Order: sequence, then structure tokens, then C-alpha cells
Amino acid sequence: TTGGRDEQSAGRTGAAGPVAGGTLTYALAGTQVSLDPAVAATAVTGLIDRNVFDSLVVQTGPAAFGPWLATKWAVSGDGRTYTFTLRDGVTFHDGTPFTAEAVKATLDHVVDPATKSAYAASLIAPYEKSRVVDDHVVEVTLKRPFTPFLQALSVPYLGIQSPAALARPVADYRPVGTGPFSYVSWDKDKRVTLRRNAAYASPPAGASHQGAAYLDGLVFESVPEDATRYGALTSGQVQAIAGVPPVDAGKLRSLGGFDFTAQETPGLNYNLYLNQTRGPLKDVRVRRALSAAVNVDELVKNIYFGQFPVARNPLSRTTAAYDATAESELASYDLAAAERLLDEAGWKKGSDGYRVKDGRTLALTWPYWAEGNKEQRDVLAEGIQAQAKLAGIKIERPAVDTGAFVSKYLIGGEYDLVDVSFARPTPDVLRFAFASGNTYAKAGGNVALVDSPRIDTWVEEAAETSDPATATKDYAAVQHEVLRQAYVLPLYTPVQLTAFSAKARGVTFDAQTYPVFHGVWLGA
Amino acid sequence: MSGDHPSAPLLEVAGLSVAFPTRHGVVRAVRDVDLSLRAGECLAVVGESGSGKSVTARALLGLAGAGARVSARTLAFEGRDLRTLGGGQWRRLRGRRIGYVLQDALTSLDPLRRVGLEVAEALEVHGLARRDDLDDQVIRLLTEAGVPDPHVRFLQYPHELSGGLRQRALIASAIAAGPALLVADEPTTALDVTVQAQVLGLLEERRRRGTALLLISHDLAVVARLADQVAVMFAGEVVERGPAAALLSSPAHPYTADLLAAVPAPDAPDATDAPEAPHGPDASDASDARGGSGGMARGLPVVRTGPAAATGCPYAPRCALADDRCRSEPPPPVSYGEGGPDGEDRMVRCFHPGRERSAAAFETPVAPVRVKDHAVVSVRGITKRYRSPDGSRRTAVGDVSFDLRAGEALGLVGESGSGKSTTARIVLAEIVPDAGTVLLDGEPWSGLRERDRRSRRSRIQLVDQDPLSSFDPRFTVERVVGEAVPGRMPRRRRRERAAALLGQVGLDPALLDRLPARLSGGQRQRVAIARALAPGPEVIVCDEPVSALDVTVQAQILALLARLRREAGVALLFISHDLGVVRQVCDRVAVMKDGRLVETGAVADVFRAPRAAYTAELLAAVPRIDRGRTAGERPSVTVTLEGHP
Amino acid sequence: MPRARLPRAGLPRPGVALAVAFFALVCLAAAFPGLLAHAPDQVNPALALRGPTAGHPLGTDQLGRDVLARLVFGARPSLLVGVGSTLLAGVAGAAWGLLAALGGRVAGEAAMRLADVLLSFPAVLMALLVVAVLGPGTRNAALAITVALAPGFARVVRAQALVVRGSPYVRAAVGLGLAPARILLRHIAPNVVAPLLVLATVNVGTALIAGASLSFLGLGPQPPAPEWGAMLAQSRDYLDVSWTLALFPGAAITLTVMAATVAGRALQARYEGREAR
Amino acid sequence: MRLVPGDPARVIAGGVQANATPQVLDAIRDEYGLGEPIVVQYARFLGRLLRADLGGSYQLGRPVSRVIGEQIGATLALAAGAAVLGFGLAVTLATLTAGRPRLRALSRAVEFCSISTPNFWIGILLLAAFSFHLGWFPVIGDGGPAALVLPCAALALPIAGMLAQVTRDGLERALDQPFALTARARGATEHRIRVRHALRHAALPVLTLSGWVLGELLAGTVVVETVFARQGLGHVVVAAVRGRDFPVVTGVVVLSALVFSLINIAVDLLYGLADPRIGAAA
Ligand SMILES: Nc1ncnc2c1ncn2[C@@H]1O[C@H](COP(=O)(O)OP(=O)(O)OP(=O)(O)O)[C@@H](O)[C@H]1O
Ligand SMILES: Nc1ncnc2c1ncn2[C@@H]1O[C@H](COP(=O)(O)OP(=O)(O)OP(=O)(O)O)[C@@H](O)[C@H]1O
Ligand SMILES: [Mg+2]
Ligand SMILES: [Mg+2]
Repeated sequence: TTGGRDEQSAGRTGAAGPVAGGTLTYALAGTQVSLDPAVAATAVTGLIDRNVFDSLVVQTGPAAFGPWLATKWAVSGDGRTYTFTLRDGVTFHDGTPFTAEAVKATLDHVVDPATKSAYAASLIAPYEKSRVVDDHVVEVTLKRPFTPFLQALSVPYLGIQSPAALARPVADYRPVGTGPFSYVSWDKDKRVTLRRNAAYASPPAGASHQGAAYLDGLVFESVPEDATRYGALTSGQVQAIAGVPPVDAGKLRSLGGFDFTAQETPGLNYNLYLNQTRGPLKDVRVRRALSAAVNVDELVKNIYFGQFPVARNPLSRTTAAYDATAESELASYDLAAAERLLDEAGWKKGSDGYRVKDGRTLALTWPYWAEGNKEQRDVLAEGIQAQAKLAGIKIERPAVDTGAFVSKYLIGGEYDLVDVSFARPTPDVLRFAFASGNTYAKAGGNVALVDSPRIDTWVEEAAETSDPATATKDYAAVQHEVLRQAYVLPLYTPVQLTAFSAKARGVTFDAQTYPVFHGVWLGA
Repeated sequence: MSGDHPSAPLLEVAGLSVAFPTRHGVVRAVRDVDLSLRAGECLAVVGESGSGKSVTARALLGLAGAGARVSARTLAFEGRDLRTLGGGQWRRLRGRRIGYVLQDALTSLDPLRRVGLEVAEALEVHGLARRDDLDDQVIRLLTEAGVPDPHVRFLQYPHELSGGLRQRALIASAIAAGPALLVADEPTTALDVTVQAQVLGLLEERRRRGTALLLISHDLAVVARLADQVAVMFAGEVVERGPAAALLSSPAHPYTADLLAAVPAPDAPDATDAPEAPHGPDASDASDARGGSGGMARGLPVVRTGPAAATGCPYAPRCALADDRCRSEPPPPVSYGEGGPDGEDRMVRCFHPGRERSAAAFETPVAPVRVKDHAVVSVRGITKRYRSPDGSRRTAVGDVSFDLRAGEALGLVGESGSGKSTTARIVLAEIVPDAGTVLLDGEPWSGLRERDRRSRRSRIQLVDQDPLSSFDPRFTVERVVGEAVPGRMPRRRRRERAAALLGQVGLDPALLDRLPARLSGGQRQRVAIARALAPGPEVIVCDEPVSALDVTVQAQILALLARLRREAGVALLFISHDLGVVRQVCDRVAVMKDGRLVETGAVADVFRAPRAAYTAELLAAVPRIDRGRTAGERPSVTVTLEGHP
Repeated sequence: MPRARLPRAGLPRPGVALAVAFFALVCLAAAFPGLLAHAPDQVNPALALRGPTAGHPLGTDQLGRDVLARLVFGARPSLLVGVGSTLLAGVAGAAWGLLAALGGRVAGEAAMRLADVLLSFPAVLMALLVVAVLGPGTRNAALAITVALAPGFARVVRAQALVVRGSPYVRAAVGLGLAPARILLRHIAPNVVAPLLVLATVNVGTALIAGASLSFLGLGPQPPAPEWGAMLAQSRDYLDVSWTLALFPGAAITLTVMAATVAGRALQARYEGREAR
Repeated sequence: MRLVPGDPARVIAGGVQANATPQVLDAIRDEYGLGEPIVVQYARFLGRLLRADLGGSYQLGRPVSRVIGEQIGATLALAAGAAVLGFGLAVTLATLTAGRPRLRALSRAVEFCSISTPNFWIGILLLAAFSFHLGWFPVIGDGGPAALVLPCAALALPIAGMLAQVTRDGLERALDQPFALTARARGATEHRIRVRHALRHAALPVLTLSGWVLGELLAGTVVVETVFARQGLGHVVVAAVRGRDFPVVTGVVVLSALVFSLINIAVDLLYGLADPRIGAAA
């Protein structure tokens, strides 16, 4: 499985028969700017839209996909054309019948520049066109072979939308899909209300049942404060919360009456990237010294109360092609070694405890983008700062706003360190993060500004090959190389800490670790 | 008194004491006071500020204050023992049986409520009027109190009424429920002489109708008119009590005698010097010194009635007759002289009652003042107009001309708002007249630019009514006076000069390091005079220099001014609304009304035979003590009810 | 922000002494934090979120840092924003108000109209606007509060200057024939500045709270700088585990504000006592 | 309005994750006029302001007026609740303790503490005690009255402390005045004197404080909405300040300046009504 799903909750499903009715309120940490999955990029949108939209296929394993709105599909020999046969008799919430036309409309909508898609379009970057073969057959053509295509289609950001709804002006946008719940209202920055789709009959393969959802209503409440969210759950105001604060997780477990699930997020861990093109970090010894100076283990264990696994690899261990052996390359905590490396590199300790070389202090810039802060990452950073100081490395954290963060830092490259996590259940994220052509300026995630022909070769080959063994080997090589070069300092694997009131029965999670509400019902 | 009144006293007080526990010890504000009052009679309680008059009055209404400790051997009203009354019983008494007119007349009506409501409150509280009938009753009361246009006043707010009208409305509210006793605490202090006469007439009228009156005042002249009995208070004690006529004609207690002597009378024989500082420099400070630190109330010298005053006669430090016994042993009350017409005794607390004071203590050598013929200040047709809020222009000073000759004292009198201060400010070149000029020593003065005037400013100086606000609050006396000494000199020299100036005005040089706020009113005024003297001026303009002072202190300051005029040869432009004061200090007087001079002339002439009707009116309204009247005769009172609001 | 409107404090003398002593201690901490505590940024994750112990009298925070040390070192940014901005606002306000009162007609009018416009914005929103322009940080937060406070001071100074200029004692000085410069220097300026100083002292509390609020919102001093408001903001996440974490920084703010206010009022009482009329 | 580093176009385009292409950014700059010189932008901003058009939010992608319209209700409810609570508490406390030295000393100490305490700390403590531990009040809520109690309390307490002191001061001053003594001398009861006479006098200084109260309320909502994770203008403005979303910040600031001025004018008028002396003095 992709997640460490809590077996307890699954086990309860069978205890008594499901009861229909009731409304479940789910408190979330974030908000969203748009409910259009094709536009928005936030996880919250995905979580909410998952209930409104069905996808063409469902991910059933790390690289396995099952039928959903598409009953079956075929891939052409060159890997560029996918032909989907669609389910019959499905209608959108607005009454529009689900046909090949809808699939074409959805995919065209995603890539339309006018949509200003923030994320969905990047998932299907090689998309060329769709052709309606008949009402229930659609043929999708890619510009080049693209293995992650099915995976992309399975995520809510590419959920199939009603063409009628898409045809309306942007300002009047309402999410209309074929999913188990239909959209009712959206109180900006406050809550999204969904209602049961009584006519629902198109659950994905492996669904708990075939009919409509049990819940009458589903409310997503936005509660950004950790403590408040937690309090809302324990005081019974909501039945579920996302992002249980790690500090409270232990207590919640011991409290009883709550089902607690921890889903490790697949994809790139929460990592610190070392800009290897600039200043002291050009020197691999300094990069490795920084890595060795930070006792990630101790920090992460204590800050997250053991709820978040310490990362020793840029990839999370639930991602396909994760290579456990790569961590041998990691310059793990060893203060003495760090000091030695820095001495070797010519950085000598000055009077204020920071190292100096040629009159320059060993100071690194790590922009602090407050809006992106979550999961006490600022606290972790303070710990890293304090530990780096012991090795004589000064880390400065200028507070920056979004515009400056993007323009001056991410694109302008005026940083030494940048922290980011990236959830996506495919090893292809390595290409996103380390291929030389994937710098942020070029819409990628290579914030260490790695420029390595070897890595480029490996990730390209892995993305295009149809031989899983080759891909695995290539990905492993990348993991070894980036750790050896200390382009990246893995910190922790983000975990979706979700807690449900024990009254909510039948909660399951999909491959992206989103809870699936289709089978959920409220017990006594 | 005649036999119409029942002989049982309406109010009987014996051994009344009131003490206030404070952070600095217990203040024994009233000590062992005996009073009695029959229906239709008027008892006047007289004494200087802080002597306990108001506290006594409030104790009679059970309103001595939250922390007050009141005790009495007898405290009876209409035969009821007031000491046993509960809160509700007190309330039924207040307003209904005893009316009270507070000292602070101008603030005794709730400023946020219409006058009618305030007058009606007593009726309402005691359920004396039906709601629909209330307004008529209030209007009737206002009319009775001599308030013109009661229908209009009724709906106005207190601030829309003049002081005199407010006082009358207040009296109307105090008599609303028809009380048997009216306690009036300084009912005329804040008022103009003319209005003062009207209010006294009103009280007189009440008494004639049978209301007993307890009249409180620091002004013997005021009470002389109305009182049947007078009680003189000093430092919380009644030092002398007796029938008004007898007491005023032959005071038994030295304090009473001093009070009487200090009253400036417009018809006093001549412009003589009142007794100044009987005990050398700084007599006004004596009471302060005795009471220790901070015995100041309302900026006036206060006799501290704390523990320090326990031994000896409280008046001893100020008394010309005091001997060792006076200083060590409190004099007990003794009866004195013959009784009044009703056979009651006069009481006095003194070891030397009725003894004539040694003349030496008061004699000051009278040297003739040389008035030269040339004018130091020539005022030529000055006019000043101000724009009122409603946009119309009103003339504060209109075409005023007079000369102030070298060494002369010219009095400028007139009622409030008549333009006296404005004239003074023009003379001082603080403001520029709209028309006319002022010449100083025959040279242009008011027309100059300030820069050209600056060097000559030392020639003309000001002494203001409120000296404190004319001192920089951060400056010590040394700096206040020293700053006025012209020329450059080292600090030491300057200090010496300042000390010398203090000596000149009868102040102890030890005061040099004090802040003016820590001085008594009389001391402040002396500091102001010292400062005015510092540059060696030819002219001093005095704008109401004594009106904020106690009579005794007032007399000292006036004497000081007269002495300085003799010694330093300065000319005085002396502004006052008090004719008695002017009479005492000035050679000539100019009378102002509505910004214009109505009469100018030698003091003696103007007072003897006023030419302008207005001057005559002013003179007539001044309360005076008619010492020549025989015992039992009630003084005649002229009441002018129309005219000045 | 409350402008010059302070009810009398009925505090006993020992209370005043205690408050002044505490405020002095806070000032000492701000000036020489090293004297009172050791490294505020020494992390020890294994000892995180412990309650008060002998080694850490006020416990440790989420990174195992000593809370006491952080409070002591937090005094500087907190006071810098609170006291620094008040002082700055006082100086700016004084210049501004004096210009408005004594300057030429045009300059004076313009200066006062500007103050009026600025005063029509609630002070904290004004501060937020300034932070929005300048960005967060210790210096900017202090500047923001300065901008928010200065017009108020200017108005007080102007009013006071007008009162003093028209006061009988200045009239008396003119009457003595003193030179205008001397009158301005000896009489007007001191009597204008003294109440301003008192007002400023009394306003320190307000500024402290405003500063703490800004950093609580993440707009003040940035982590890892130990600042009381920011410490409180972080402590919220650990309310359930270690409530003392929220207790001490909050108490530090409240006590400092109280101490500053009491000290200010004592000063005010002294000043007014001296001037007593 | 682009006075500062930072790139509104980026924000409009969706921020970090969106990573918009230069073409998209250019399009946005054209649309919002961000490419023009600052002076031109500022002039445009003023021009729009005159037409009551506050522009569009960079972060939220909606007109500022709509953002404000959506959020103002919650903030008004909070501020109004706090104002009522604050004034109520203050008047009750003041009338109960005025002129009663022992009670007054106690009340003063409490008031002084509450004045000196930042309302976010009060909020945190209230939240911890009454929501988390005792569970009396909801931690979140859809604007129901129960959810308003704690935020209102956090907002009201410091204000109530100040108001109580001023009210009591005013009451005591009024009770000390000769007219109160006169009323007593007429036989009026203590209750009558406090209610008919003194309270109106105490209202005057309190009224002068209303500008301050309003400022405190506005400032307080910013913080309290953050503590209690409530919706509202305060919340929006903090997010906007962090994200340098100038149209929103200026919009809110301009709006509150407007409200502030209106309230101050209203207070002046009220003052004239409450105190007959004002009109005459003018
Ligand atoms: N509530 C109080 N607490 C303490 N001392 C008081 C109180 N009320 C009055 N005193 C003191 O009692 C003394 C007498 O005061 P009182 O008001 O009776 O004087 P007075 O003769 O009416 O003076 P004035 O002519 O100024 O009205 C004064 O020293 C005053 O300070
Ligand atoms: N600065 C001013 N602006 C407008 N009106 C003024 C001004 N100064 C004086 N007045 C008016 O001029 C008239 C004369 O005032 P002035 O002060 O000279 O009277 P006064 O005789 O000294 O009265 P008082 O005895 O009350 O001191 C009054 O009506 C007063 O209101
Ligand atoms: Mg009195
Ligand atoms: Mg005058």
C-alpha cells in the first residue's frame, strides 16, 4: 500500500451495518483560492474535489491502476496514444450525461492557458489532444511517451468535469462532477458544503460499495490554527480533522474515541536544498559539513514527537523506486567531521564563533516565506540554525513575501538554502527535483540548481523507458548521487495525521492518501 | 428679639466636633462648637477660610462627609435629637425641614439638568407636588426668589444663567419645600457687589417670613446686615459668640477685632494704611508654619487644626496680645459683657477679652506721597473691539482716556466685564488698541514694534490677580524673581538681589528655593510684587491683586502696596471691582462701565459725591458695617432688584 | 491607543518601588542580557517542553531552549519596539508639534492637517500599513509604531505649546522685556517637553502591547530572535503539553507594561505635584 | 501601488506553487496596470478610490470591496459584541465600586491588570481554559452566539478595564461636586444621585474615549480573529500584510479611517447632545 493506513478503522466497517444519514464536518488546515481542480494546486482543493469528481482511472498500487470512469484503456505501441472506453449511464450533478465529450472538455480545459492552471497542467505536460471516437470512447494523444500519465489521470486535479459547467464564465464557476457528493456552497475562507449525490453509481474499482454515499452531507471547515482544530475535534464540534498537530498526536491516541491515521506522503520528503551554484556551498565539503553539522534525527524526533519519520533520503519510503541503501551516502550528524571538513575547506573559526575565509563570514541565506510555513517548519529551522552555529555556520533567514520569494529568490537565485516538500506518488519527482532543465525558472523543482549531466541522463532514461528494472536502477543512482554531493539534506517525511471521531465508520484512504468518504457513515 | 417667636430654640448644638481621619493624621476641623438658633432668627457664622464654617454647616445636615467623625453633646433640631437619626430619617429632614445653599453657588446646580428640574427635585423627593402641578410650583418658587422671566429660566441650563441668577435659583431650590431653617454658606462670595445686595435682600425677605437663617461668611460686612447673632470661628472653634450689634461694636476676641479692622470700607475716614504684618515679615506664613507641611486649601492660608494646634490658643501665633499662657493653655469659653435683648450672654474664648490692642503694633509712619505733575502713562482715546461668537463686534474698551501721574495711585473700578483688564493690557502693550494711543513718559509706547519696546518694558510692570499662573511652574522663587532683575550678573549676585527684593515685600529669603505652588496666596502675591519691583519700574499695573485673598491677607498686601508706593515712588494703576479696596489705596479713581469711563476724580470727591448715577449705584450696593448703630437695631438694607443680572 | 487619558493609579508606595525596580530589571536585561542569562539559542531537543526545573527555572521550549534565557534576551527586541518607538515618536512628535505651533502660518497649518489626516486612521491599522510597505522585522515594527504614535504626540505638543505660549507666565516674561529666544528656551520649550516626556512614559505600555501584537502576528522581530510576542505565538501550538510556555512570555509582557505604566504615572504624579495648582 | 520589493503579479498568478510563465505574468501586469510607473499607478489608485473602487486583491483574485463585504459582518459582530460587553462591564463595575474604597481598590487592581494585558494573551488563556479544558464554549463556530463569547471577552476585557476606570473616575468626580451635595441636601437618595445626576457626568469622559475604544476594537479584532481563528477583516488584513496584498490593506485601512472619522463625528454630535454646555461654549 501507499500509506500506513490505520487498520483499526477499516476493521470497524464490518462491525455493524452502515447507516445512511448525517453530516460529517471535516476541519482542514488550509484554504483554497479556487474550487476548480484544474486551476488550484493546494492539497485542500484536491481533498474536497475528490468527493465531487471521479477520475478516469484509480491508482490501486504503486504502479497499478484500476478502472473508474474508464472501464478499460489501451496504450499504443509508441506510448503516445491512450484509448479509453468510458462507463455508460453516468450523469453529472447538473444532469449532463457523462460522455467522451466531457473527457475531452476537461483535458482541454486543463491545458488551456486561459485557465491559468497552477498544477494540473504540469501533470500532463506532454498532452497534445483528445479525440472523441464515439460517445463512450476517447483517444488521448501525447507529444511524447509519458509513463506517469495514468497516475496523473488518477488524481483529483484531473477529475472529469461537466462540459456544461466548464462552458460558463470563470466568475460563475461551480465544480460539477459525477462524484458521490455534489457541490452546495462555498463560504470563502470558511467552509465548503457538499451534499450526497443520491444517484451515484460509479465508484472506482475496490470501492466499499457500489451505491450512493451514506452521508447526507459533507462539510469542510477551514480552521488554520493547529490548536483550534485539535480542540474542535476533541470537543466534538467536528468529526474529523486533517493535520493533527504532532504535539497532540500522542494525547489523542491515548484519549480514545478517536481513530488516528498517519499517512506518509509519497514523493519528495521535506528536504533542505543546497544551492550548489553560489558562494561557500559551491564546495562539496561545505555542503557535506552543513549536512553533518545538523542533528536531523534529534531535532525531528523531538519537534514532531516521533510522529514524523526522520528522512535520510530525498524520496519518501512509500514512493516507488525508493532506495534504502542510498542513505549510506548521506553525511549524517557528526559535528567533529563537520568541523574537520570546514577546516579543510579553509573556513576558520572567527572570534564570534562563525567561520571566516578571505574576510568573508560563512553565512548562508535561507529565505523565510511565512505563508508557506506549516508543520512547525520554522521551529525546525531554528533548530538547524542553532546547530549550524555550533559548527561555525551562520544561517540567515530574511522574511520574504510571496512575490519576493519567487522573483528574487527562487528565480533570481539569491539564496543558499531552500526548503520544500513535494507530494506525488511517483519516482519521477526525482527528475522534477534534480534535472538541470527543471530549475524553478523553468517550472521545475530543481532548487538546488543541480547541473549534472549524469543525473539528467538517469532521470530522462527512467522517465522514458518501459522497463521497470532500468528505471529502478536509474532512480537509485540519482538518490545515491544527490546525497553524495549533498545537494540535499533530507529532513522528514511529511505525514498526513488525520483523526476521525470513532463515530465516523468506514473511513478509507486512496493512493494519494485522501480520505474516501463514499463509504463513510456515522455510527452512534 | 420680640416675643413672637417661641423661646425654645429651633436648633440647639452643643459640643459639636467633627474630625477627618486623613493620611497625615486626624484633621479636627470643628471643635467643641456651641450654637443655638430660634425660628425667624439669623445666626451668622464668620471666620477666615478653613476655619470650619462649612463643615459645621454640613454636620447639621448629616453631610459632614464619608470619613467624618461627628460627635456632639447636643444636636437637636425642632426638638429631635439628630444624633440618633438613620439614613432615611436624615433624608426626610434634608430639604424638607432644613434647606441648604452650598458655598459653591456656581457649581451647585447640576450642569447637565435644566434649572427647573433642579428646583423641582426637592418637591419631587419629598412628594410635595403632583406631577402636573410641579412646573407651576417651580415657576412660583423662581418668581419668589426674584428670578426674572421664570418661564424662560425654568427651561435653561445653569450655564445659561448669570452667577446671580444661579444663586437665586439655588436658593429657590433650597426653600422649595418650605424648610424651617435655611443654611446659606457664603451665598454672596462669588457675586458682584450689586448682585450681592440683591441676594442678601432675598435672604432678608425669607427671614422676615419666619425662616430661621444660618448665614455663613468670611465677610463681616455682609453679615452685619442680616445677623441677629454672630459666631466667629477660628481654627475650628467658635472663639466669640454674641448678639450682632454688641459683637460688632465692641469685639471681645482679638481675632474679631482684627477681622473688623481689616474690612476695607469705602467710607473709611481716609486713605490710611491698614495694619500690615503685625509681626514683622511673613506674618501670613505663621499659620502655615504652625500647621507643618502642606496645610493649604484652595490656595489660601489655612490654619491647620491638627494635633499641633492642641496646646494653647489657636490664635496666639497671630495675636498681638498673646502671652505665654495663651501659647500653652487653651482658653476656655467665658461669658463676656452684658447679654443681648433676649438676655443671652456673649461668649468668648480668650484670656484677654475686650482688651485694647497696643496701638504701636499697628502704627506705620505716614509719610506724604509725592505725586508729581507729569504723566508717566497717558492713555489717549483707546478703543478695543472683540468679535463675539455670534459674529457681532462688541466694544470691550471704548474711547478711554486718562493720565497716570508719577507716584500716583489711580484706581480703575467697574463691574465684571466693564473692560478694566482690557485697558490694563493695552496699557501694558500686551494688546494693541484698535484706535487711540498710550504714551509712556510722553513717548510713543503702544504704537511701537515689540522689538523697540523691549528695552523700555522694565519701566512698567504687572501684578496680576492670579500670581501663581504667572510663574513658570518649574521655576523656584529665586528664578522667578531673579529673572526679572535686569542686566548680566553672576548667579550669586542675582540670588542676593532676589533675596533683597523678598525682604522688601516682607518675605523671608528662605523662601527663595521654594516652588511658587508651595506658597500661600499672600506669599505668592508678595513674590509677584517683588518680581514687579525687580526692574525698578515707574509704573505697576495691579489687576485685582487682592480679590482672591482672605480679608486679613488682603489688608497686608494693600498696606504693602501703599508702603512701596511711598518708598519706591512708583505709580499704581490699581484695578478692582471692590470700591473699599480702591478707597484704601488710591488717590484718584476712574469708574468704568461697559468699556467707557463714566467718572474720574479724586477718591474723596467721588466717594463723597458721586457724579455719575452708576457710581452712586456701585457705592450703594457695597455692604458695610455700621458700627455706630445701637444694639438691637437692625441695619437698614438697600435692595436693588432690577438692573444687573 | 489611549492618548493621555489615564485614571489615577491608587498604588501604594511599595508597589511603585517594586514596579520601578522591575522595569529597571527589564531595561537591564535589554541592555546587557548576557549578565542575566546564557545563550537563548542553545537547543537541546531532547529536553524540549519541560516544565520548570532547577536548571531551567521557567522550563524549556519546543527546541529545549531555556525559557528564562529567551525571556531575558527577548527583553531587548520587545523594549526596542515598545520604548524605542515611543522615544522616536516623542522626538518626531515634539518637532512636528512645535513646528505646527510656533512655525509660520502655512507650515504650521500643513503640519497639523497632516497629523489630523494620520490621526483619522486607527493607530494599529496605521502600523499595519507601514509594515505592509516596509515588510516585517524589528526595526520596521518599531518604525510602524512610531508612525502610528507620532501624530498623537504632535497634537499634544502643539496644544501644550499653544497653551504655554499664551500662558500668563510667558506674558509675564514678555512683560519683563526678555528676548524671544530666551523665552522660547527657558519657558516655552521646557514646559512643553516635560508633559511630553510624561505622556511618553505613560504611553510606553501601549507601545509595548502594540509591538507584542505585531510580533504575535508574525510581523515583528523574526525568529529565531527571542521576542515575547513571537514566543507567545509559537507557544500556542503547545498549549496542551506545556501551558507554562504561554504563561511566562505573556506574564513578561503584562508585568513590563504594568511596571512601565506605574513608573510613568509616578513620574506624572511627581511632575503634576511639582506644578500643582 | 508598488512601493516595495515583491511582485504582485506573482501573487496574482498563484504564488510559489503556480510558478507562472513570463507570458502569464505579463498578461497579469497588463491587466492590473502593474507595468506602469508608480506615480501613474498611484494616480489610478486615487482615481479609483474616488469612485469607491478599491481595486482587486492580488492574493484572493477578487475585488477588494467584495472581500470586505464578505468579511465585514463577522468583524462587526465581534466588535459590536465586545463593545457592548466592554461598556456593560465597565458601567456595572464602576457604579458598584465608585466611592467604596475597599471594593474600588480590588476592582482597580483587576482593571489595571486587564489594561496591561495584550488581548491575544487573554484570548489564549480563555481559549485554553474555557474551550479546551472546560469545554464550555466552542473552539470554532459559524458565528453563533456561543462562539462569540470568548473572542468578545478577549477583546472587551482591556477596554472594559480602561472604561471602568474612567467611568468610576467620572462618577466619583461627579459625586464629589457641589451639585451632588446639594442634591443630598435636598433629601435625594444615594441611588437617585448616582443614576439621575452622576451617571450622565460620567458618560461625558467615557464618550470622549469612544474614538479610542473604536481604535482598540479595530486593532483588537486583528489579533483576536487570529487567536480564535475567526473570519473577518482583521484576519484578512493580517494575511494581506504578510502577503503584501496592498489593495486589500489599503482598502481596509481606508474603510476603517472612514468609519473612524464617522464615529468621531457622531461622538462630537452626541457630546453636544449630552452636555448642554458644549453648544454654548462653541
Ligand atoms: N472631607 C475632609 N477631609 C479632611 N479635611 C477636611 C474635609 N473637609 C474639610 N476639611 C478640613 O476642615 C477644615 C475646615 O474646612 P471648611 O470647609 O469648613 O472651612 P471654611 O471655614 O468653610 O472655609 P472657606 O471659607 O474656605 O469655605 C479645613 O482645614 C479643611 O481642609
Ligand atoms: N480676547 C478676547 N476676545 C473676545 N472678547 C474679549 C477678550 N478679552 C476680553 N473680552 C471681552 O471684553 C470685555 C471686557 O473684558 P475685561 O476682561 O476687560 O473685563 P474686566 O472689567 O476686567 O472684568 P473682570 O472684572 O471680570 O475681570 C468682556 O465682555 C470680555 O468678554
Ligand atoms: Mg466653606
Ligand atoms: Mg479683569
